[in-house]
Amino acid sequence: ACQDKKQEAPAPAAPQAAAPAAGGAPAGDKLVFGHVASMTGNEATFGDSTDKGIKLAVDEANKAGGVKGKQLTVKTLDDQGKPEEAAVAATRLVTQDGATVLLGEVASSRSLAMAPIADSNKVPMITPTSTNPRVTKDGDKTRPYVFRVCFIDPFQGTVMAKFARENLKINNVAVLRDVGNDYSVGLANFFAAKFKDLGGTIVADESYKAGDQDFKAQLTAIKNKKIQAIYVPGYYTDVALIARQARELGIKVPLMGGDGWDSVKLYEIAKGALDGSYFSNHYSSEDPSPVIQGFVKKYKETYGSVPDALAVLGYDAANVAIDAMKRAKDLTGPSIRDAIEQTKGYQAVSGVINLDQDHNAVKSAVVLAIKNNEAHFAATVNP
Amino acid sequence: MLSVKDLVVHYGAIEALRGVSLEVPEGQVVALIGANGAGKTTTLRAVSRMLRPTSGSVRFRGEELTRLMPHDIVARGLAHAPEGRGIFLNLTVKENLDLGAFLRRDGDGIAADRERMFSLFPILRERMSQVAGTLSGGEQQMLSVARALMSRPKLLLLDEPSLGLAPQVVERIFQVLRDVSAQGVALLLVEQNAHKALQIAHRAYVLETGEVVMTGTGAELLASPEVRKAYLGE
Amino acid sequence: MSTPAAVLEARNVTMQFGGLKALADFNLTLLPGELVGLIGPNGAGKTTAFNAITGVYPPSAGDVLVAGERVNGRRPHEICIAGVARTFQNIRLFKELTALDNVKVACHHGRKAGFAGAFFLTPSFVADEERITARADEYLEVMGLSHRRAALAKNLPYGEQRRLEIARALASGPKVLCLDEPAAGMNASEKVALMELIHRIRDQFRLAILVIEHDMRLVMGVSERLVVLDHGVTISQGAPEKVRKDPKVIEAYLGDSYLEEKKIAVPGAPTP
Amino acid sequence: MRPVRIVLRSALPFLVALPLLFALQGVISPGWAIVLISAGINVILAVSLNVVNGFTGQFSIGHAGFAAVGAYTAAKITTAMHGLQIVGLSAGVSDQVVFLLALLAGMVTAALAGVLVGMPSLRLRGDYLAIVTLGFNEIIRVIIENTPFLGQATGISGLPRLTTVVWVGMGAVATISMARRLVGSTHGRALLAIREDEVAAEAMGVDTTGYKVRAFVIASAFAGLAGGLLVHLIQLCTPRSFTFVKSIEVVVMVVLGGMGSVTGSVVAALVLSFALEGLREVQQYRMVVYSLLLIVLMLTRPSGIFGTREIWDIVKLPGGRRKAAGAETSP
Amino acid sequence: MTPFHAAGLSRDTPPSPRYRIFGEVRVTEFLQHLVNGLSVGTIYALIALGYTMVYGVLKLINFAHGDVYMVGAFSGFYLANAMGVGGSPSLAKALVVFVGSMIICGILGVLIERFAYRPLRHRARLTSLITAIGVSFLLEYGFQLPSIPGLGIPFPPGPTPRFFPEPFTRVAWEPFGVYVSNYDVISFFTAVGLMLLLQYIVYRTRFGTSMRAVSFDSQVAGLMGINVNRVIAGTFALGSALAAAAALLFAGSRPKVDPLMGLTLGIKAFVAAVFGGIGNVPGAMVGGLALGLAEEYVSGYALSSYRDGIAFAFLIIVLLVRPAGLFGSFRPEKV
Ligand SMILES: Nc1ncnc2c1ncn2[C@@H]1O[C@H](COP(=O)(O)OP(=O)(O)OP(=O)(O)O)[C@@H](O)[C@H]1O
Ligand SMILES: Nc1ncnc2c1ncn2[C@@H]1O[C@H](COP(=O)(O)OP(=O)(O)OP(=O)(O)O)[C@@H](O)[C@H]1O
Ligand SMILES: [Mg+2]
Ligand SMILES: [Mg+2]
Repeated sequence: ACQDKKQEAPAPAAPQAAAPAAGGAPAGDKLVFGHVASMTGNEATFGDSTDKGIKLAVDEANKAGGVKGKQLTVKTLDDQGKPEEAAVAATRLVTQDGATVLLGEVASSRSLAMAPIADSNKVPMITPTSTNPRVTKDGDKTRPYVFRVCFIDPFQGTVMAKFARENLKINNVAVLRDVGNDYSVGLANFFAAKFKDLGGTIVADESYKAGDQDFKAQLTAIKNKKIQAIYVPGYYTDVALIARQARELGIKVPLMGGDGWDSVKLYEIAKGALDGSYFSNHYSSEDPSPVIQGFVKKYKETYGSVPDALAVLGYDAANVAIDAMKRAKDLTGPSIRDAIEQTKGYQAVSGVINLDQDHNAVKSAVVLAIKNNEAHFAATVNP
Repeated sequence: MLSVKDLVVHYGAIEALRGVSLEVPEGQVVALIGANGAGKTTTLRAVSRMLRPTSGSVRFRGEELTRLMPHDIVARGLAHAPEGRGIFLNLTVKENLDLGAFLRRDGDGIAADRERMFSLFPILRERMSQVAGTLSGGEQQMLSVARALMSRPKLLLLDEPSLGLAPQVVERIFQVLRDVSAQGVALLLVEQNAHKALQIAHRAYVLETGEVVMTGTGAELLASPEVRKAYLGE
Repeated sequence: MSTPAAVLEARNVTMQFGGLKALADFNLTLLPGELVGLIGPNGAGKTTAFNAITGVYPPSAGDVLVAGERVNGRRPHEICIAGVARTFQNIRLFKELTALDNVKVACHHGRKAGFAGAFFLTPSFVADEERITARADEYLEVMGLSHRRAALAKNLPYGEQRRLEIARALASGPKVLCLDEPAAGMNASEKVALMELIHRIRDQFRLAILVIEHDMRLVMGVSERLVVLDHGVTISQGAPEKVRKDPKVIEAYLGDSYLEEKKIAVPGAPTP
Repeated sequence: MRPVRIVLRSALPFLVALPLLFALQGVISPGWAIVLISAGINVILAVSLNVVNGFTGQFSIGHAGFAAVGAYTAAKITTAMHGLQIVGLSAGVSDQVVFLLALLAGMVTAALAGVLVGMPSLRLRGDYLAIVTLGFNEIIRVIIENTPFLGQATGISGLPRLTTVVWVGMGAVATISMARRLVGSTHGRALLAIREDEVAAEAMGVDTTGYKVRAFVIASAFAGLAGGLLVHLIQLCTPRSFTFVKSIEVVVMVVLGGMGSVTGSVVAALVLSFALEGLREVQQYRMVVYSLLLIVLMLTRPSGIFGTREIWDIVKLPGGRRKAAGAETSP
Repeated sequence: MTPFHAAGLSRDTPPSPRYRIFGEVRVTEFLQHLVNGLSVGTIYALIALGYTMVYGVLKLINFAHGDVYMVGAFSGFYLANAMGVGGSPSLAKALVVFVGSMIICGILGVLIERFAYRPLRHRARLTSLITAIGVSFLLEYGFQLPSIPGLGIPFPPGPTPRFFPEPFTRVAWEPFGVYVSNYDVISFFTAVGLMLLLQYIVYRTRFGTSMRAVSFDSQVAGLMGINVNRVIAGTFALGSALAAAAALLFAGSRPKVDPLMGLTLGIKAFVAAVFGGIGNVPGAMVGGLALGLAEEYVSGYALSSYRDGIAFAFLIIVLLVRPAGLFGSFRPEKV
C-alpha cells in the first residue's frame, strides 16, 4: 500500500520510478528480452549458463517466426553479481532499451533488487532460478509483475527432507551450508525444519564460504557425529571438492543436495566421490520426454557442452515468456503480465509449469541418485 | 680523471644546474663550495647517477657515465657519501661497513679496512653492533664517510662530510681526507666549512644558483675577497 | 631549591637505552630570556636531552618542569602546549605543505572553534582563521621567509628549511625554544646572519633559548651560558670564555687544534 | 544582518545546489537517474575515505564496512516505520522526514564504528592498520550473515524507494563541503601535518592520536550516509553490497583522483562509475577494459588525476584558492 | 514479517556455540585438525612469502600475487594436460609440471614488475598499489573470457571451473584414525623445503644481502654497487615461483582450478604475511601456519560460520599486542 501511496504523494523528492516509463513499449519491430546476469565476477559461470539457455530459446522462437510477426532479441547486461548493479542494469533495460520482458537474476539477492523496478515500470519479470520466497513478494502481497519458473526453497528443501526420512529412512544428518549464499541458506533452513518435523535430528550445522578450497575442518568436525547423511545445498563448484574431501577423511555416508548440483562439472571434479549421493532437481536427463531430449540435443549442438540446471531454467523462463506473449491480447506490459499469470500446464524442460497465485512455479521435483559418477532417476516428489 | 661538461639538471620545473663544467685530475682534491641551494648536492647526484641529468656529459677516465646505472659507476671505482648520510638505519654499524665493500671479494682485505675505520673513528667500534638508526647525528656522519671508504674508490664524492661534527672530529675527518688523497684517491668535496675545504683543496669551484661563478686553486680562493666575504663570513 | 622564576627546569634527568646511558643526571635551569648553549662531542646526549625535555622519549628518571609545572611523562603535544618548542637536527618539515601552512599548523593557542565551527563556518571559526593566518605571516616575516609563503617546504633550499623550522616552532608560542644544530649546512656568512636572528628572536618574543651547535663561533657568539655534555654526563658549565678554556672541554670536545682555529673563527680577530 | 550573512555563507552550497538538483530531477530519465545516483553515492564514499587516506595519511581498506553499518541502521528504521505516518504530515513528507532521520541515525552508528576502528589506529601504522580495517569489514559481513535479525545472506528486502537525485546530490554536496572546509581549517591542517610527519606534528602541539580517531569518525559517518542512500535506492540491504571488493573500489577512486584532492576524488568517482556503466554493454570484456583503464591511467598520471591539488589549482578558475600551484613555479 | 521469517527457521539453527566449544575433544579429531591445519597453513605460508618479499623490496602490497597463484595453477593445468598426466600419472611428469609452472610464473612476475611497477618505482607507493589492483583484475577477468578458438588449448579458460588432473595416484594412511595422504605429506615437506631454501637465499647469499639492502634503501643500495633492478626482478621471480609451487601443491589434493581461485587465498596469505610482520621472511612462514591452524580450529571447535570473523578478530588482537606483527620489530624512530 505504501508503494502506491507514495506515488501520488506531492513530496519534494517523490520517487521517479512511477513516471509512465517506456513500460514494455517495443523497440522498433524487434521485441527485446532484457537479461540481467552475472557475466563477470565469481558467479560468472552461472550467469553464462542462464544466458546460453535464454539465447537458445529465443533463436528457436525466431526460427519459428517470432511472436506476433515480430522477431525477438536478447539484451544481456552484466551485474558482476552485485545487487546494486542488478538494479541499475534492470532500470536501463526497461527505460532505455525498451525491454518487453525482464529475465533474471540467477541469485535471489539480485532478483530482489530487480523486482521493484519491474513492478514500478509495469514490465513483467521472470526469474529462472531465484528460489527465495520473498522474490515475488512485496511485504505480504504478491508483486504483480514478478514470476519465477523454479522451485521455491520451502518446496525443494522439504522434498529432500521427505526423501531422506521416508525413502532413505535417515534419522541423523549434518548440514553444511554456504553461509554467504541466500540460496544455500534458504534450502538449509527449510530442509532442517522439515527434517525435524518428520522426526529426524540435525546433529551438526556447519558453514563454508563460496570460493573456499578446503573444507576438511568442517568435515572433520562432522565426521565423529554418528551421521547417516550430509545435506550440502550448495553449488556444484564447491560441492565437488566437498565430496572429495569428505571421502578422503573417510566419511562414507551419502551427501544430499539441491538443483545447484546439476552440472557435468560436478562429476568431472568429484571423480566418483559422490556415488551413492542424492540431489533434488527439475528433471532427469534420462527422461525420454521429447521436450527434454530435444533440448539437451540442441544445447549440445549449439554450445558443445551438456546443459546444467541454470541453462535449463533460463531456457524455460524465456519460453514461458514467449508462450505468454503469443497468448497475450497485445504486447504491452500489463497484457503480457496477465498472460504469464494464466500459465497453466506449460510443458517445459524442467517439468510441467503451473504458476500459483504467488507467481511461483508449481511443479514436481525429481530426486536423482548418483551411481558410478552419473545421475540416475530415483524418485518423483509432487508438491 | 673526472670531467663534467655543461651539466644541466631539472627538478620538475626548477632548473637546479644550468650548465656546470668542472675537472677532477687524478689523485687531486677538488672542493665545491656555494650557498644553500646553489646546486652542489645536485652536481654530485648527477655524477653518481642518483638522478638523471637533463643534458651535459660526465666522463670518468674517458668513459661516459650518464648512460650507466649507479651500480656500474661504483664498479668503476667511484664512491659517493651522499647528503643526509644515507646509511641503512635498520642495519648495524658493522653490516653498514660491509655493504660499503659489497663489490669486493677479498674477505681479509675487507676485515683489515674495517679495522682501519674503527681506528679512525673509535666511537664506531664502541657502537659496532648497534643499529645505525639509533646513532647520533655525528656518529651517522662518520659511519657514512667510513662506509664510502670501504669500497677502496679511485674517486670519492663527499657531500658535507663535516656536517654536524664536533670540532675535534671535523679535524679528524679532514686529516683522514688528507691521508686518503695522499694514497692517490681523488676527492670531489662539497663543504660548507669553506675554510677547511679550501685549505686541503688543490683546486676549487664556487657554485651560485646552478652555475660556476669562480674557480682557482684552494689558496687563490682562500685569498679572494669575494669568497672571504660570501663564504668565510668576513 | 626550585627557582619559581625558572621557565624550564630539568632535575636529574636520565635516559637509558638498553645498556647505554645516553643521558645521566642531567640538570638544567633556564631563566626567562636566557640564551644557553648545549655542546659536547657527537653522541654526548645533547639531542637526547632535547628528546627527554620535549617528551619524544619519556625520561627513564628525573623530572622536567615547565614554568614550575611537572611535565615529564606527558605526551609531546601537551609539553608543546605547556610552552616548549623545538627544531630537529635532521629537518622535519611538512614537506608537501606550503611554508605558510607549515607555520599555521603550530598556531593553535587561543583557537576557539571546534570541528563544527569549521563545517558551519561560524564567526568564531572565521575569526580564528584570519587571526592564525595573520600571525603565521608575522613569523614568516621575522624569519625573512615572506617571499616563500606559497612555496612547498620540500622545494626550499636547506638553509631556508632550517629557518622555516624555527618559524614553525615560534608559532606555537613557546616560553622555551630548543634549537638542534640550527646552523648545520650553512656557510660561515649564513651563520653570522643566523646569529643575529637568534638574538632578535630572543628579544622580540622574550623567550629562553636552548641551542645545540657544533660551530664554536656561533655558540660562543650567542650563548650567555654553556653546558657541556660528554657521554651523557655534564662535564662543565658556565660563561663561554670560562668553558672554552676548561681543559676537560678542550680534551673531550674542542681538541688542541681549536686554539689555532679560533683565530679565524672568532669575529673581529686579526686574520693573516 | 550579520548573522544572516553567516548562515548564508555556511549554507551557500546547499542553497545553490537544491534548485539545480530539483531541476535536474525533473528532466532526467529514470535510466540516467539511477546511473547518476549510484555515481553520486560513489562520490560520497570516495570523498569521505579521502579524509582518512588522503588527508591523514592513514591507510583504510574497510570503508564499505562502515557503509554497511549505516545502511543496516537506516534500513531497519525505514522498514520499521514502513506504512506508518507522522501525525500532521502528509504521507510523502512524513516518509521524507523518516528517511532523513534514518540516514542521520545511520551516520551516528557508523561514526561509533569509526571510533571502534579508530582506536587501534592509535597504535598501528600503515599496512597493519589496513589489515585491521579490512578485518573490520570482514567481521561486519560475518556478523550480518549470522544474524537472523539482519536477514543473514538474503538481507532486508522490501525497503521503500526513497533515494533520489536530490537526496544523493545533497549528500554529495554535504560531503564535499565538509571535506573542503575541513582542509581549509586548523583541524584539517593538523590532519595533513600528521600525514607529513607524525613526530614533528606532535612536537608542534598536534594531538595526533585524537585527530586520527576524529578523522576516522568523520569518514565513517559519511560512509554510513552513502550506505543508507544505496540501500534505499535498490530497496534491498544485503551484505553483498558491502564486500571487501567494494572497499577496494573506493580506495582506487581516492588514489586515482589524487591523495588529498577532494575534487580529484569527485572526478575519479564519476569517471570510474560512468566508465563501468558504459562498459556494461561489452559483457565479459567489461572488467578487462576497466582494469586496463586503471593501469594506463595510473601510468600516465602517476600522482593521481590532480595530485594533492584541487582542480582550480590546475585550471585556474577566478577566485579559486591558490595552494601548491603557486609553489611549483616559485624558484 | 515475511513468511520467510514467520517460519522462524533461522532461529533454531545454527546450534548455540556453547554446545560446540565445550563439546568433548577427541584426540584423533584434534590430530586430524592439526594435519589439516598444517597442510593449508604451509600453502598460506608459501604465498605469504611472495607478498612479504615484494613488500620488502618495494614497500608494495602486490595485489596481483593471489592471481599469479591462479596463473600458476592454470599453467600446471595446461602442462599436465599437454603431457597427458591425467591418463598416465608419474612422478617424473609431476616434477616437470611443477618446475615448468614455477618458471612460467617466475617470468610472469618479472613481466608484471617491469611493465606495471617499475615505471612508478619512485612515485608514492599507493600509486603502484592501484596498478597492482589493475593487474589483478586483468588476470582474473582476462582468464574469465571465452576461449580463443583454434588455439588447441582452452585458453583463456573462461569462468567455469576445471578439473586439475591428479599428478600421481593417491595413497592414504590412517595412523590412529587420523587420515593422511601422500599428497599431504609431499605437499608439507616440499613447502617446508622451499621455505628453508628461501631462508638460506635471503640470509646466506650475496643475492640475499643485496635484497635486504635494497629493502632498506634502494637508492643507497645502488651507491653500494648493487644492481637494484636485477635484485627487484629476482625478488619477483622468486616470489611468483613460490606462488606457483603453492598452487600446484594445493591443487594436487583439491583439483579444481578457476580464474578467481586466487582471490580469497591471496587475501588470506596477505593477512598471514602482515600477521607475521610484513617484510619479514620467517614471519610470513609462522604467520601462514598460524592462520591455517587458527582457521582450522575455529571452524573445528567453535562455529564455522564465524570462521573468518574470529580469525580476523584474533589477528587484530595479536596486532594490538604486537603492532608490527609477530616478528616485525617496531623500534621508536630516532629523532
Ligand atoms: N627534490 C627536489 N625537488 C625540487 N627541488 C629541489 C630538490 N632538491 C633540490 N632542489 C632545488 O635545487 C636547488 C639546488 O639544490 P641542492 O641541494 O643541489 O643545493 P646545495 O648546493 O646542495 O644546497 P645545500 O648546501 O643546502 O645542500 C635548490 O634550489 C633546491 O631548492
Ligand atoms: N633511540 C635510541 N636507542 C638507542 N641508542 C640511542 C637512541 N638515541 C640515541 N642513542 C644513543 O645515545 C647517544 C646520544 O645520542 P644523541 O643523539 O643525544 O647524541 P648528540 O649529543 O645529539 O650527538 P650529535 O651532536 O652527533 O647529534 C648516542 O651514542 C646514540 O647512539
Ligand atoms: Mg647539499
Ligand atoms: Mg644531536
